[in-house]
Amino acid sequence: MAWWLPAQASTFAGSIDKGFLAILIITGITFVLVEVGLIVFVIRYRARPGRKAHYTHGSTPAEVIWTAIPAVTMVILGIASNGLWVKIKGRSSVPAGAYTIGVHAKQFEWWFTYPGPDGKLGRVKQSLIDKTSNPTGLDPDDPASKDDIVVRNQLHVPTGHPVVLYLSAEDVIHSFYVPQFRVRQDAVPGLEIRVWFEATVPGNYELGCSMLCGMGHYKMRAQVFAHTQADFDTWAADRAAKAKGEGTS
Amino acid sequence: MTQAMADAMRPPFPAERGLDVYNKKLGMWIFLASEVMFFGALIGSYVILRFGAAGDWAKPGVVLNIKITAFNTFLLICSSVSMVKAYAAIQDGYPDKLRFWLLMTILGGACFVGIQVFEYIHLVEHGFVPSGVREGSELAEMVAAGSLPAATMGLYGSTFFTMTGFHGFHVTCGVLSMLYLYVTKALPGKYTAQDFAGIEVVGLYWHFVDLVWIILFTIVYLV
Amino acid sequence: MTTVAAASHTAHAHHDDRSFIKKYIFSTDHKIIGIQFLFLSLFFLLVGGFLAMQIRWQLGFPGKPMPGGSLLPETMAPGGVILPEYYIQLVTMHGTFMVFFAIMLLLVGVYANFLIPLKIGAHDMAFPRINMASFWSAFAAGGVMLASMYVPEGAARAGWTMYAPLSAREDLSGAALGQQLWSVSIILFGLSSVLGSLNYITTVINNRAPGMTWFRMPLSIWALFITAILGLLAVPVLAGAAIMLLFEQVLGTHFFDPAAGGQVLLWQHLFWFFGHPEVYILILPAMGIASDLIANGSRKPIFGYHSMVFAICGIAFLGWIVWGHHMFVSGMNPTLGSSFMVSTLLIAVPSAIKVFNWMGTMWRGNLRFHVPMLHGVGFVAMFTIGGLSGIFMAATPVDMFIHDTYFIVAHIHYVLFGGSLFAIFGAIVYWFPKMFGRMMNEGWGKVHFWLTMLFYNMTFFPMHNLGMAGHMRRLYDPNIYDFLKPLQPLNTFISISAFLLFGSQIIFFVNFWWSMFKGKKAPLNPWEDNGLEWTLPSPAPHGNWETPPTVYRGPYEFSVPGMSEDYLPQTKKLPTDREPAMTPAHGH
Amino acid sequence: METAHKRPNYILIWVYLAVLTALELGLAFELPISKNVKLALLLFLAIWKALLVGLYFMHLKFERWNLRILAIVPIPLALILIAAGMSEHIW
Ligand code: HEA
Ligand code: HEA
Ligand code: CUA
Ligand SMILES: [Cu+2]
Repeated sequence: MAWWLPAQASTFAGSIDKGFLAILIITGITFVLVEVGLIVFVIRYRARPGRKAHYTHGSTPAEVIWTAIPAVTMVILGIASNGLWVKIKGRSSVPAGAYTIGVHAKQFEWWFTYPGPDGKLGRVKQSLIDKTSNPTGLDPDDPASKDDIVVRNQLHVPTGHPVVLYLSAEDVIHSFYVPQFRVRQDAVPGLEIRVWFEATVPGNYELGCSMLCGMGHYKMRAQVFAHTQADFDTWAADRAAKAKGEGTS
Repeated sequence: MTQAMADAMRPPFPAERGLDVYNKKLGMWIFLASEVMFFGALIGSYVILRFGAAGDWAKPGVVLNIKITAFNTFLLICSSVSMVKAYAAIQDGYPDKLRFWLLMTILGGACFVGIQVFEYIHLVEHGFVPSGVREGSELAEMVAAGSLPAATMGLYGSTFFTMTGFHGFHVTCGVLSMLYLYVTKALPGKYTAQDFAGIEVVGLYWHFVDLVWIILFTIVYLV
Repeated sequence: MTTVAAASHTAHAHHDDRSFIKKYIFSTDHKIIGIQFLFLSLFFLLVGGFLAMQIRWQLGFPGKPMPGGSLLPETMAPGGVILPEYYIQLVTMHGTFMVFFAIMLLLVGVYANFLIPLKIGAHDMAFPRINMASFWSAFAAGGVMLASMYVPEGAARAGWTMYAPLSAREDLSGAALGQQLWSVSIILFGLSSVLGSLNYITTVINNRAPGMTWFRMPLSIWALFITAILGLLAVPVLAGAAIMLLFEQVLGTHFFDPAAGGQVLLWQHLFWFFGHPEVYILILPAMGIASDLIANGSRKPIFGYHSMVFAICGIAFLGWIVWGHHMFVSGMNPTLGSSFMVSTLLIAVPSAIKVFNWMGTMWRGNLRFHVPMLHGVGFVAMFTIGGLSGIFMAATPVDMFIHDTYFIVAHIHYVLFGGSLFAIFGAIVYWFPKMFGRMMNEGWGKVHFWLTMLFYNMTFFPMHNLGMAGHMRRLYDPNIYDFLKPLQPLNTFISISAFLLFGSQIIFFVNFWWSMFKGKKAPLNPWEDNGLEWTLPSPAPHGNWETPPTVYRGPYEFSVPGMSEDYLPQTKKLPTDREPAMTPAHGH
Repeated sequence: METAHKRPNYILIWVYLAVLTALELGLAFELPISKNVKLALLLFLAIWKALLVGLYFMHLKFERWNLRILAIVPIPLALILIAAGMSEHIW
């Protein structure tokens, strides 16, 4: 349904939605409590002639209760969420043997670098960046960069295998966002940020830039293709073959 | 002791309610609190940037002239003392002494600003500018020669001129306001042992500016 | 001080011989300055509203020529069709005007100025001339910001959060002068609000009337006092950041320029270190005002007055250590993220105290639904929604999904419109008689409230769904994305509701102006309230009291058993009351 | 009111400040001590000087406690900001 959370297509999409629903329940209860309470009071205690309000300055027990309950709830919620947070974004959260892809964001396009057969991404230097011949600034002197495949606005990922992206930004801050994967991470000039996810459902998705990055921000869009491992390997293979042919695309 | 001293330190105005500190003085202290946050932002950025900078910072004394600035620091400290002397003088009811010390303070502050302007001109001539190092300047050659770290000179210029510039601006404001008080109140002898709020308040500001400089001088020129 | 000042002020109050200019333009009277702020900020509220309407037009009917849009220059909307670069200017200026020049001025400019001296029994602010300077620098700041929309290449366009490097590099943003004017305006604004804050703090600490102890102050004054402290300490950081940004733009410094070792995240840390205290600057006074309105409307003492005060302080304190919740996915140190999450979640606790104590105040009350009361209750209902949506975003993993989506936009508007603005509408109606000596029309006031309530929820509630579906913010045309196409009907619905919402504000606009000249004359104490301000004629004379009033009790003594009326003014001396000590500030 | 109360010897403090400044200058030159020790010493001296100015010239030493609170309250806030900003680089 278009007005609810998008389909889940990554390993942690499920747990994030669980978190969302848990909070929805907590806040939902509070919401009903408060709003219904207000409505009841508004009706029940509306001014009527000859009636006088009950004169009180408060009740400590009551206040203790409605201070303690939220406090406890919030602490629990915090601890629970932090576990998930560390799993997703923690320093050492990236699974071993994850497939590496380089993501280079610039106004207003995405460039993806695939390691090629050697499985290693080549070194990149901002200084080498050239709009036409070398959009991501791959360093030709680095042997690892020889077989790298550079693709514009098309992200291909295998399913069932963790993928780690090395995010870099050329000019301003951009943000890598694939709703179905529930993954978002800013790409910040001057920083190289790692973000990982594991796609589960093969299919085509959309990658959006979710950080205002200039007048073209709205159209900074890329396609995401989640292949089965087999399809992905064949894709990578014939890409590599092509690359041998006419260098980077 | 404190209470007795506190009263002694407070000019005998009709006492106001609340903090038992008269409005002008309380207001100045509150203003200084905001100044702490303002300089906190500038100095904090400098610390963060320098801490995170790739490669080390230019060594003290290579770009900036420490000796002249040390003298400037000394000057500012002296002007702080003369300020507090002026305050003590009028507190004891000597308007003439007040005039003398206040004038000294103004002169001290003015010299500080003058020297800083001179220092700026000097630095710019050598090629040190807010954006870092000017092309083809003396410093540019030193960078090329490797005696200055190319990586951090940009940050150095940015932070140096912003911090010292705004401090200089504060000193200037202080000098102007003291000049104003000197002409409009000290000279006509309006200040008495009973009423010298203006002196105490401007004094607080002046000492704060001095205090900021003590920090700046250390972390910008010596570290 | 009392006697001296009183004498001099008596003179004023009797034959006010100030020239028109001194009296109404360059006035040092806190009441006049408050009214000046009122006109200024309502004007900017209107401007912000107009900008919002253009935003909504583009989102509701993307690419269609906007009615009246052909009046706009080619560089903004050729043939009335909004351009992407104009759209982001709209969003940026909408946020900037609404946050800084509408809501902040309305609360801290108008009501801090107008209410503090009146409610604590002072003759005026501690520093009337500084107060005037504060207004005029805010005026200048607003002027500069407004002017920036009319420079050739247009206004600032990096969002109201002005993230560097986009905001710092004209080659990337496409605007040079517009961006610089934004920085200049914010620096001026910072000056204005520091001058204001130090005035408010000094006045509250030093100039309270005899008997007005700390814990006899109305919650509105407590909130405004704490808010002033937040402003005093937070705004200078913004000013410092804006100065660095300005230097980046004009002097070519490298604070935020990674190529020269600068740090992009530095701007975000500085901005949000100010930014989160800022949002509490935007809500605390509203909370205080709502407390006054609800107590009066319920004819009942505030439930748990002391804990309400401590809750205000608690929110203000926590507000300093949560700013990182805006930066969870910014590449910030994730461990820092964890601690920011916990501190953020904890803010729900003092907020809980406030919400439930408001309900406790209404419980077994004798509720009078005058217009201010309606807005007070509306405030509680709507702020709760906004606050609760904050919990979703506070939880880091969830925020990773909804960050920078319309879920955030919904949150913004529930707290700022449903929260702050409702309280402000209530305050305007409530103190209108004090300001202009006339009442605002009751019937139309109610119509305005109900229509606003309805259309406001129709406008902003669906935005939660947009956000959950992944609809990003600051998006010129969502239809670029296939997964957002199905949301277009919802967007159109929101836009239509937004137009109706704006339309219903016209009622308020007319009511406001009509009542000012034709409204029925205000009785001495129209709301039967206990506050000191109602012991004065409306409008109150320059200098307020000839001799400061003496205060015998707190402001919320409604429906005291054994009393004939259901309210008991703070100045009314009962046989049992002792004369207050002359220096109340030391304890109570 | 009487003005014959005892007050700090301002000249003495001035001497203090001058001496401490001299010490700082000495530290500025190449010394056989590690960078961090030097940094620590310099900061220590700077804070000492700042305290002298604050306590005696601005008479914080003689003010009532609540004014002192007012004077120091912003400092921890500024430190929080700096600490957070620096933590970006130590992970
Ligand atoms: C008046 C302004 C205001 C107020 C009061 C708040 C209050 C809160 N805000 Fe909000 N916030 C904004 C204005 C405000 N905010 C703005 C303008 C932005 C966007 C900036 C931008 O990017 O443009 C923003 C963004 C924002 C973010 C960043 C989102 C993102 O960009 O990804 C977060 C994340 O944590 C957040 C959290 C909170 C929380 C936890 C509160 C808490 O204070 C809320 C506490 C209140 C309650 C919780 C409800 C009442 C309590 C109860 C009924 C008790 C029971 C409750 C429970 C048991 C849960 N806010
Ligand atoms: C208090 C703050 C406030 C208020 C009141 C509003 C009011 C409105 N806002 Fe806005 N909004 C923000 C603060 C506010 N907003 C902020 C901070 C942002 C983020 C900006 C950014 O991303 O950088 C934002 C962003 C934002 C967006 C997201 C844009 C995007 O991300 O692409 C949208 C989209 O619909 C929107 C819509 C609206 C609408 C329809 C209203 C309507 O409610 C407007 C209705 C009209 C009025 C409220 C004016 C009525 C006038 C009067 C009553 C005055 C009467 C005058 C006299 C009596 C003299 N706002
Ligand atoms: Cu790139 Cu938005
Ligand atoms: Cu926040």
